[in-house]
This record gives sequence, structure tokens and C-alpha cells, in this order.
Amino acid sequence: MHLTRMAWRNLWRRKRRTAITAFSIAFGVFLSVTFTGSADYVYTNMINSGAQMGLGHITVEARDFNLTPTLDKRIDDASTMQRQLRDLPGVRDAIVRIMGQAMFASARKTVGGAFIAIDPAQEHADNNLFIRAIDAGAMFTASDSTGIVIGSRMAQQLGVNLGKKLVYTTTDKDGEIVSEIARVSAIFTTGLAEVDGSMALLPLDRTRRTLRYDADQASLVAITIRDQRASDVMARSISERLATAQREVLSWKQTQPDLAGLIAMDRSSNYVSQLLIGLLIAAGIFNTQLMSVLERSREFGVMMAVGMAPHTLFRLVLIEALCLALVGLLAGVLITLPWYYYLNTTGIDFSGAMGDDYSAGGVLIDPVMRVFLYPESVTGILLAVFGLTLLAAVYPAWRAGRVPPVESLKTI
Amino acid sequence: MHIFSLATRNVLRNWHRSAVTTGAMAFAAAIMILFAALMDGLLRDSERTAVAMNLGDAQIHRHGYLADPDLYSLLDDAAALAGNLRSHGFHAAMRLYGFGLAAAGTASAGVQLRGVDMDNEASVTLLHRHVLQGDWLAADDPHGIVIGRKLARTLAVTLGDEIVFVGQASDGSMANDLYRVRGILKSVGEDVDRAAVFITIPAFRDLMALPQGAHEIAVMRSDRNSDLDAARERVAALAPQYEVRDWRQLRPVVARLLDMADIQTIVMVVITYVAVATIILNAMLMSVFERIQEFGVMKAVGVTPWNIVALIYLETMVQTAVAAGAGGLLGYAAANYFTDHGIDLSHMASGFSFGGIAIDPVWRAYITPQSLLVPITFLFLIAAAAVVYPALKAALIRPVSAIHYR
Amino acid sequence: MHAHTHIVRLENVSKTYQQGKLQVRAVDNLSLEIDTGDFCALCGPSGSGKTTVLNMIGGLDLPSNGRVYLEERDLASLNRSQLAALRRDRIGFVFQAYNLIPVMTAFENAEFVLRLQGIPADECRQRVLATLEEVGLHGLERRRPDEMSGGQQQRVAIARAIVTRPAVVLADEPTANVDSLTADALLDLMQKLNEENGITFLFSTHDQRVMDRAKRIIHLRDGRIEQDEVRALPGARTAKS
Amino acid sequence: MTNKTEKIRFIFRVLAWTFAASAALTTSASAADSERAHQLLREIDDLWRGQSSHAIMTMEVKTAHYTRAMTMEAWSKGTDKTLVRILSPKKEQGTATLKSDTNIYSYLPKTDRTIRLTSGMMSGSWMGSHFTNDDLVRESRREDDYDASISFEGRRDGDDIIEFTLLPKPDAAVVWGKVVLTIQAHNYIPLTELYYDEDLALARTFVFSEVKTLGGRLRPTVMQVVPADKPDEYTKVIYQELALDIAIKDDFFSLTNLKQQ
Repeated sequence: MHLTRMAWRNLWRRKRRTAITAFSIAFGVFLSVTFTGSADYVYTNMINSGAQMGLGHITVEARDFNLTPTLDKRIDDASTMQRQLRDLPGVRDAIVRIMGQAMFASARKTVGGAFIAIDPAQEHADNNLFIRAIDAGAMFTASDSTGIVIGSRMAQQLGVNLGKKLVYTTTDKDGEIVSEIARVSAIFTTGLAEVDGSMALLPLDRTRRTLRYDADQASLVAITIRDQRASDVMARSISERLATAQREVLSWKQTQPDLAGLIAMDRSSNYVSQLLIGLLIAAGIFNTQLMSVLERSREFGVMMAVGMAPHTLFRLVLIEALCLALVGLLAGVLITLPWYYYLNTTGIDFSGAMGDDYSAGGVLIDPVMRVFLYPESVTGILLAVFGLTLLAAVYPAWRAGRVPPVESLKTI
Repeated sequence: MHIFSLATRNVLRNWHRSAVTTGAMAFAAAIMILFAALMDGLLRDSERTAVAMNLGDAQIHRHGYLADPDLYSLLDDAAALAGNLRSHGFHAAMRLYGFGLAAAGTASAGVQLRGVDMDNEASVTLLHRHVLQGDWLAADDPHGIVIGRKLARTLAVTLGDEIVFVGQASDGSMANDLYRVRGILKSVGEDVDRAAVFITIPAFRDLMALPQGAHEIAVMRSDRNSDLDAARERVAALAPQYEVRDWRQLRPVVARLLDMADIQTIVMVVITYVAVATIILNAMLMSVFERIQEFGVMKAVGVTPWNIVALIYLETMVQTAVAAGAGGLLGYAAANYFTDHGIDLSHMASGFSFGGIAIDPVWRAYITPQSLLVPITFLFLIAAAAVVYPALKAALIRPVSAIHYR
Repeated sequence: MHAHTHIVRLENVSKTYQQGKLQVRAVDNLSLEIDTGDFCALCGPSGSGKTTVLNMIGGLDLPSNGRVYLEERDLASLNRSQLAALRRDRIGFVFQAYNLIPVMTAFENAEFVLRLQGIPADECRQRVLATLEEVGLHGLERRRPDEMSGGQQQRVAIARAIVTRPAVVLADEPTANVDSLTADALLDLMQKLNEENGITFLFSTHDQRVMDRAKRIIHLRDGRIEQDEVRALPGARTAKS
Repeated sequence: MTNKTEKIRFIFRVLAWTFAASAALTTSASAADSERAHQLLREIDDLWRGQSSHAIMTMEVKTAHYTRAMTMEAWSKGTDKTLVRILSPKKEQGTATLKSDTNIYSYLPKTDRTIRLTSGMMSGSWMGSHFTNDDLVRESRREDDYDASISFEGRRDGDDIIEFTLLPKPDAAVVWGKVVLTIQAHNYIPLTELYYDEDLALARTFVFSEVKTLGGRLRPTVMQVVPADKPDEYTKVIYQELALDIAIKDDFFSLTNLKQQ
């Protein structure tokens, strides 16, 4: 307590210096919050959008379906599993889907593409990005209807419009080639050219009949969870529960490696940048502390002469640094809070700068820059501030305890 | 001369404090250099990888081929055009593409057959160095093919296994032949990984009954630092009847991601400089204000304010010069280390590709003259700016106040 | 062992400094014993080695040769922390330039060493207040060093030195920076502490007023003892008025 | 993956017309709301249908990029089983296609392999013609696909004709909006078959000509398909030999037989 009070007073002996150093810490906090916060927000956004494009955060799927997504691979007791999965803590939703490749033909043209067969009773704009992106027509409402929802580019290529028919051809569960008619009930535009040109939604029950699946069979159960960060852990625990020789459990990182790669890439460059800026700030703290130790060497000499142990002096200087960090942190919080609040609630709209295609790594990204910090990011920033401060103060503190008292007494 | 030696002596006399100040500046300079080199490296590598595995700097196609990659949409004089490009200092390789079915055992998959110009492809892309297992194509092994990694798993084939290709040849006949897996590629991107079958151009021509022409010419600048737009214009001038696009036009999403990374880099560099400015400002403030009594004494004995300003500036510049030298060396050494060793990011994700382009998971620095000169210039500017206030303060303070300054 | 008849003992102690290219012999093969309860002055011109001797006794400096014993403990056998603890518990220092800690009040400066000893706050408070009163600083407890005169600051320094009831107080030119009235008052104080509490005082000084009151005066020149004078009637002029 | 330009469909539809009768007509007749259409189509079906067939024919293909001709030998049984083997040119000799139910297999003599076509291959051209592999599969699926009616009956261009209009049933997996079939009234020999898209724009035309006696009957021996969007292209099938109701076992249409020359 005694040392702390002393450290605190020492800190304010050089107000300007302390203020500048504290400002640099505050600046670091500000930056870190902005960058980490926007990364946290954007990644979560991308991962969640990706999850709503078919596979969820976690999928329970037929073994090797991920590698070669053919329709002979299927799981049997989809609805039982769905019920089980929905009861798990942290699970927001579990949705049964059939996903496969198909050819879509109109009288004019044939287009290769993919479909997701869904139960319209279970999927809606909130959990399915394609439904959210519908800009013409309405979602089919019956799971055994002849409706189909296709991307706008596909509609354009096939020359079909709402209500028009198309024929899709695929291979059923035994690898037999099957064809089925469908009528366009809605058209979506996600903004992802590739997706808009090749993706279709089909009604689940009818697709089951087409593929000669049993009533409870499907390609996969797509699980969305409340907190995407738990994907890997939950995928592992679900895997322990449900994985068999026939089915496996994968997280989004395995089913969407492009997205995972993009995020990892961006995250690491973000970390390295922040680390280097942190090092710079630490160098500033180091500089300040060392100067402050050097100019007080006489004082430290006296303290040691009257019996203060070197390690106590070491602690004193460390505590000074921590106080400095605390001041910087408080200042940082003060300047960051309004900014964070603004970015969190309003955000900065970059849609003008981004063109029409708001996509990256195959998923949509939000053109409005917002921030959101996970608690562990907050902890990380706090740890970084105090960690770097301590790191920067170690040498000056050691130095303070090493000054030979008699030498310091000599320097007037 | 007199004031210069005084400045030098002052710096040396207070060598402890000078060392701390100079050290802080040197460290800041080193960090700026390392940061600039790392960011340059990231951008350059992303761009290079974007270009290196497949795209090349620019591609030449027949008009309409990109929208509808038809077997007949040929560059009829491809060989002559590629030769002409090479004589104009470009690297150029012809490519042929065909679609069909590859089958091995009971497994089959739709594939894209890619005819490779064995003499020139290696000067345009690095695919030949990206082989996971086995070997790259060889001109004397027309039945040896190289396939994507996921395709190999889909077809359940390993090196030496046979693959049948079936497709439609240009004369309408059924193109089919038996090949042997000579190599399996490392991950390049989803489309290549899942569907690509590489084959030599003679074998492709033979199989697809396509004796002339090519679908694509991939062009690479011989100087990677020259301007991309200008290079594309030159290529376009040499191939006026065809569509010439640079890789940014071919992969706008990737180009935009890189642009965004570029902006992010600039922002980060600016931020780094602000942080550096703070350090230097603080260091300068400390080193001048700590000696303010001394300056007071100097004024008391008749030194003019301008002399003091000049002295402080000289001292600062002496220190900054030393810092620039030391920081430059340190930064160069660090950047150089990361140029050779790189930061391995592969543990952070299983694959590293986006927009269909594989990214090298090792992040390397890249040192350009700018990445050295800009930070050092900035160091001098910041030091000069940071010392304005303390120098003026020291020059203008009344001797009596200076002696009692705390 | 006997109860430290010699509180300080120096055995053939030498100290050489490197000053630029010159080797300076500050103390030259010096042997010396100081008795417990002494009020002793080391005298000599500047450069005679008094401060060096004092610093070595306080463990602030190590001899180049020979041994220094404090209460029969060889200081060379102690590490930095043990030396610090020894100074904290057994030695009080008074410096020429007061050397108070600028951010602390008179009270806190005096309290500093007690707190280092880990004495509970209440007890500290009582002892500090008593000591400050003893040195004549009643009412000035909350002043910072820059709010006090030189004499007051030196009183605080003395209070800091004696508040722990050390075995020995080492005072390096304690009167050099104060006017003579103050110097007398400080010397009165120290003499009183010596007599009433049995604290050993060892001064380095060339101030005649100090020498006048010393029980023993050791004259140093060029790092050697020139004369060791034990005075018959120490403090003749200090009889209480 | 972008698709090739639209190709015209139904090689087996054609084969059926010429030597095995049309399942489509058979079934659409049974489902026709018009009793007369129903009866007529049934009669046509009786005329043309064979339980099995064997034929030798030449296929000429003209596209913007190539012109090719090949001779092939074909066997069929019912609507589900067909085997076609190339006789010439030499380069493709022995290449064979087997349709068994909904599956298509290709035998490739050059590599001595049999490939089963996947759904992704179905839009590909069959033997470089204007028919896709998908056309081959579709044929046997037409049972319940159309409702038929007689839309014209009388003299047109100097012939007495009957014109049938086939409208796909709402649930039928058929891309067409309408198929119009014209036959000669007196001998039920087909003249044309026109395919329209859903907006009733013409998509392709089948023309039947060169009426000769073949397989014991008078029938058109040449059938030509022209895509509406590429009027310069065509695929022409010319029958040289035809025998109906031959004795042929089911296991003739097997993978082992596919390979045999």
C-alpha cells in the first residue's frame, strides 16, 4: 500500500511526461479496440452468414459427404438427431437438409448447379440467408410442393421467371438418374455471383421422394449455435456423441476452408500489426521509465542507504509502471467508449467504396463497418496493456535496484 | 563547427540519457522498417500467389471465352502470338481447356482438363513446384497426368493409378484415353483441388483432336515491379483482336480484398508513425527539459536563444542520425530474417485459400528501398517536429526560472 | 562473544578508485575500531577518505582490500539485500544534502524506514510523531521537503535516522549545509540522543563545532590515520543549560 | 461451370419413332382427353411399335465446328433397353452405348473401359450429335408426361394430315411447353415434330422424310433435327436396315455384351 502510494506520487512528478506516455497507452487501447472489435464483428458476421448458407456452424453429415457430396451418402435418423441436437445447450437451431448437385434445365438452356432441400416450416429469413435474399416471389410453403427458389443469375441463364417451370436432374440414393419438375416460386439475389448463378432451394419432402430417400433421411443436420467461437469445441463434443462409421461431425472450418483461411490470414496480419504497435508503445513506456529511473538514481541511492532492499525498489518501479498503465488504460477507455458506442450502434458505411459485390471468401460481408468486442478480446487487450507495460518496466526497475548507492549519492 | 562539437560533446557527456533517447528512436525506426517490410511482403505474396499458381499477370482469350468457355473459342494463332509476346520481353504460355469425366475404378468425377505448355508454363506459374506427391508433368510422358488433391481423394487414386478420361473431342467424336497419375498437387484452390487434371499440350491436342490454337495465353511481366496496367496495355497492343485482361480484372474479388488489405496497411503504417511520433516527442521533451537548468545557465552566461535552438537541433540530429543508422540496421536485420524465415501461419487454419486462390501460409517480409527510406525520413521529420516545443521553451525561458525549473 | 564492545571494526582496509586513467587510493590500509556508544568524528581535508570510510561502514561501498565489521559481522559476507536489511535495522544515515524523498511529507520520510521494517502503522505513527517531536518538528509533519528550510529538512533526516533506534548513526557532514545556529541545535540533538539512548554516532566532518563535541576525533590524511585523539572531557561546552 | 449451347434432345425418341414406336404416344393416347386423339395415337402406336428391334443406320451431324458421319448398329427391347454400337469410322469403331432403365454406360474400346455416365454428364452431347445423353434417359420417362389432343385435321400443303398437340402434364418432368406432331392422315407416317418452350416459342424441329419400305413397312427412313436457334446445324439419322420383333434376350443388354464386338 505504502509503495503504491509512493509510486502514484512519483508518477505525477513529471506530469507532461506521464501524460504523453499515458496518452500513447490510451492510443494503443483505442486502436486495439477498433481493430480487434471490427475483426471480431466482421469475422462473426462472415462466419454466421456462411453458416446460414447451408452448412451451419457445425454439421452432422454422412461420412465423406464433405469430400464428395453425392446423394447416395445420407444419414438415417435425421429428425431424432435434430431433436437431440436442439436440446443441447448453446445450440440455437438444428436443421435437416439435403444438399446435392443437380442440372437445371429449361427449354432454352441447361445449367449445372447445386440445391439445398429444406423444410419451409423450419427455415425462414432469420436462419436462411437465401430466403432473406429473396427479391421476387414468395417462398414455397409446403414441403412436398413443386416449388423451387433459384438465384437471379440462374433464372436469367435459364430464361425463366416466377411461375415458370424447370426440370432438374440429379442422381438418387442408388445413383440412378432422376428428373423432376419444379416451378419457380421465388428468386433470390445474394450479391454473390457464383451463388446466384448456381444455387437453388427445393422442398425437403418432395426432394426425398425424388431421391427415393426414406422419410427420415437427409444429407445432414446443420447446427447453428449461439456463439460461433464454440464451434470447434461443440463439434468435438457432438462428434463424441453422434459420430459413427456412417456419419461425421464437422465444424465450419472444415466445411468452409476458404472462409477459415481468409479469416486466419486476416487475423494473423491484424495480430502482428497490433503486436508491433504494442511494442512501439512499450518502447515509449520503457523510455519513460528508464529516464525516470536514471534521473532519480540519487533518490534511489538514499532509499537503499536507509535500508530499502533492491527488490523493493524493483517493485516500486514496476508499480509505477502499472499505475502508468492504469492511467493510460483509463484514458483509453474514456476516449474509446464514445467511439466504440458509435461504431457499435451506427457504424461507418463503406458500401460506396466496395462496389456491388459484398463478398469475401465466398460469403457476404457487411459493407457497414461495425465493432463488437468479445469478452476475451477485452481481457486480451487488458492483458496486453499490463503485460507490455510490465515487460517495458522490467529493465528500468532492475536498473533502479542495481544503481550502487554510493555512486548515486555522488551524483549531486 | 564550434557549436557542432559542443552538441556532440553534450550528447556524449549525457551518454546515458542520449543512449535511452537514441535507443527509443532506433527501436521505433526498426519497428517501422520491419512493419513496412512485413506488410509489403504480405501484399506482394498475396498478389504473387494470386498470380503465381494460375492467373499470371494477364490472360488473353478470344472474346466471349470467359463468359462461355467453349472448346471452339480458340486463339487461332496462339503459338505465334505467344512467341511474339516472348520476343517483346513477356513470359507467355499457351493453355488449353476441356471438360469431361474422369473415372477410376467405380468412382468418377467431372473434371477440367488443362493442357500445359511444357516449355513456357514454368516461366509463368509455379505450379510445377507445387506438387504434393510424385512429379510434375514431363514432355516425354504424354500419358502421365497431374491432378488436384481433392480429386485424387474423390477418385481414390494414388500415384501410378490409372484414370480414364472421357469427353467430347472437337470433331464431335468421343475423346477418351487412359492416363496414369504422375503427380498430385498441393492445395491450390477449390476449383483446381476438386476438378483439375493437368496434361501436356501435345497429349491434349491428340486427345481432344485440336491440332491448332489455344484457349488462353497466360502472360507474366519479366519485371514484377513494373506497372500492371501498362503491361496489360502492351499485351493488348500485341493481341488487338483478342480480349486481354489482367488478373485484377479476372479476379475482382481477390483484387478488392488485396486493395482492402492495402488500405488497412496504410492505416496501420500511419498509426505506427503516430506511435513513433509519441515516443520521440516524449524522448525529446525529457531530454531537453531535464537539462533546462543547464540551458538557463548558458543563457545566463550570454548564449543567445538562437544558439540554444541550434544547439538543441544539432544534438537532436546527431542523435537521430545515430538512431537512423542503428534502427536501419536493426530493422533491416529483422526484416531480412523474416524474409528468409517467414512467420508460419499454417497452424491457424487447415487451408489457406480464398477466391479460389491458395495463399502461402508462410508470411514473409519483403524489403524494398521504400520500406527502408520512408521510415528513416519520417524519423528525421518527427524528431525535428518533436523538438520544436522543448527547444523554443529552452531558448525563451528566463535564466532564473530555468535554474528553479522542476 | 562479548556484546560488541567494538560496534565498528575495520581491518587493513584499502579502497582504490579508478578515476579516468588515474588510480586513486582513497583509503590506505586502515584499521580502526569504534566503541559502542561513541560520539566520534572522522576529520580531515577533502579527499582524505572520510566519506569513503563512512560509506564502507554503511555497506554502501565495498573495500578493495581488508575487512569491515559491523557488530562483528563481516559486511563482505552479505549480499545486497542483506546489506539493505542491515542498514535498515542497525544503521541510521544522515547525509550532507539531507536527501529526503521529495514526494513524501516529513512524517512519511521519517516513517519510511519503519515501514520498510514492517512495523504496524499504529506503532509507526506513535514512534514517528514522538521522534519528530524529539527533533523539534512538531506541527510540521505534513510538510514536503521543498516546503521546509535546510535545517528542518536535516532534522527530518535525523529523525529518519534515529526513529528505528539504530545501533549506529553514520552522519556525513551533517552540518555542512546549515547555518551555524541550526548546526548547534542539530548537534545538541544528536548529543542528547547519544547520551540518553546510547546510540553510537560516527561523523565525517571538518566542522570544528562537531569536533569540539566529539569524544574521539580521528584525523585522516590521504586515507590513513594521522592522529587518533580520545578526548578527556567530551562535550565540555555542551553542558545542559 | 457454364453450360454448352443448347442441344436438341431425344435421340431415343427418334429411334423409337422409326423402329419401335413411341411410348409417349402410346401413353399419351391412353391419357388423352380427346377420345379420337386417344384412338388415333393408339393405332399409330400399334403400327410402329415393336417389342424389340435391330437396326443399322447412319448418323450425320453438322455443326458450326464439324461435320461427321458414322454408321451404327442398334438393338432395343421395350423402351428401357437400348444398345448402340459404332461400326465406322474406324477411329470410333466399337464404341458402344448401353441404356438400361435410367442408366447410360459407354464402352470405350480404345481404353477398354466402361464408364457409367453421371448426372453431371447428362447435358453432354451424345456422340457429338444434337442429342444429349439426357435425351436418351428421358425417353423411357414419358409415360405420363403428356395430354394429347387433335388440334388440326385436314389438308395442309397438299397433304391430308392430322396434327396432334401434346401438352405436358403439370407435374411432368418435361422442359417443353408444347409438342406438335403432324402425321399423314392416310398412312399415319409422321411428317414433323415441333418442340416449343413454355412461352410457346419454337425450340427445335424434327422432319421425317424418304419414305421407303423398311422392316416390312412403309416408313420414313430419314429423320432430321434442326435446333431453332441454329438453323444451319442438324443431325440426320438415315436408316439402312431395320428388323422388328426380333428374338433378343434381356441379358443382351448387359455390360459384358457392351464390350463384345
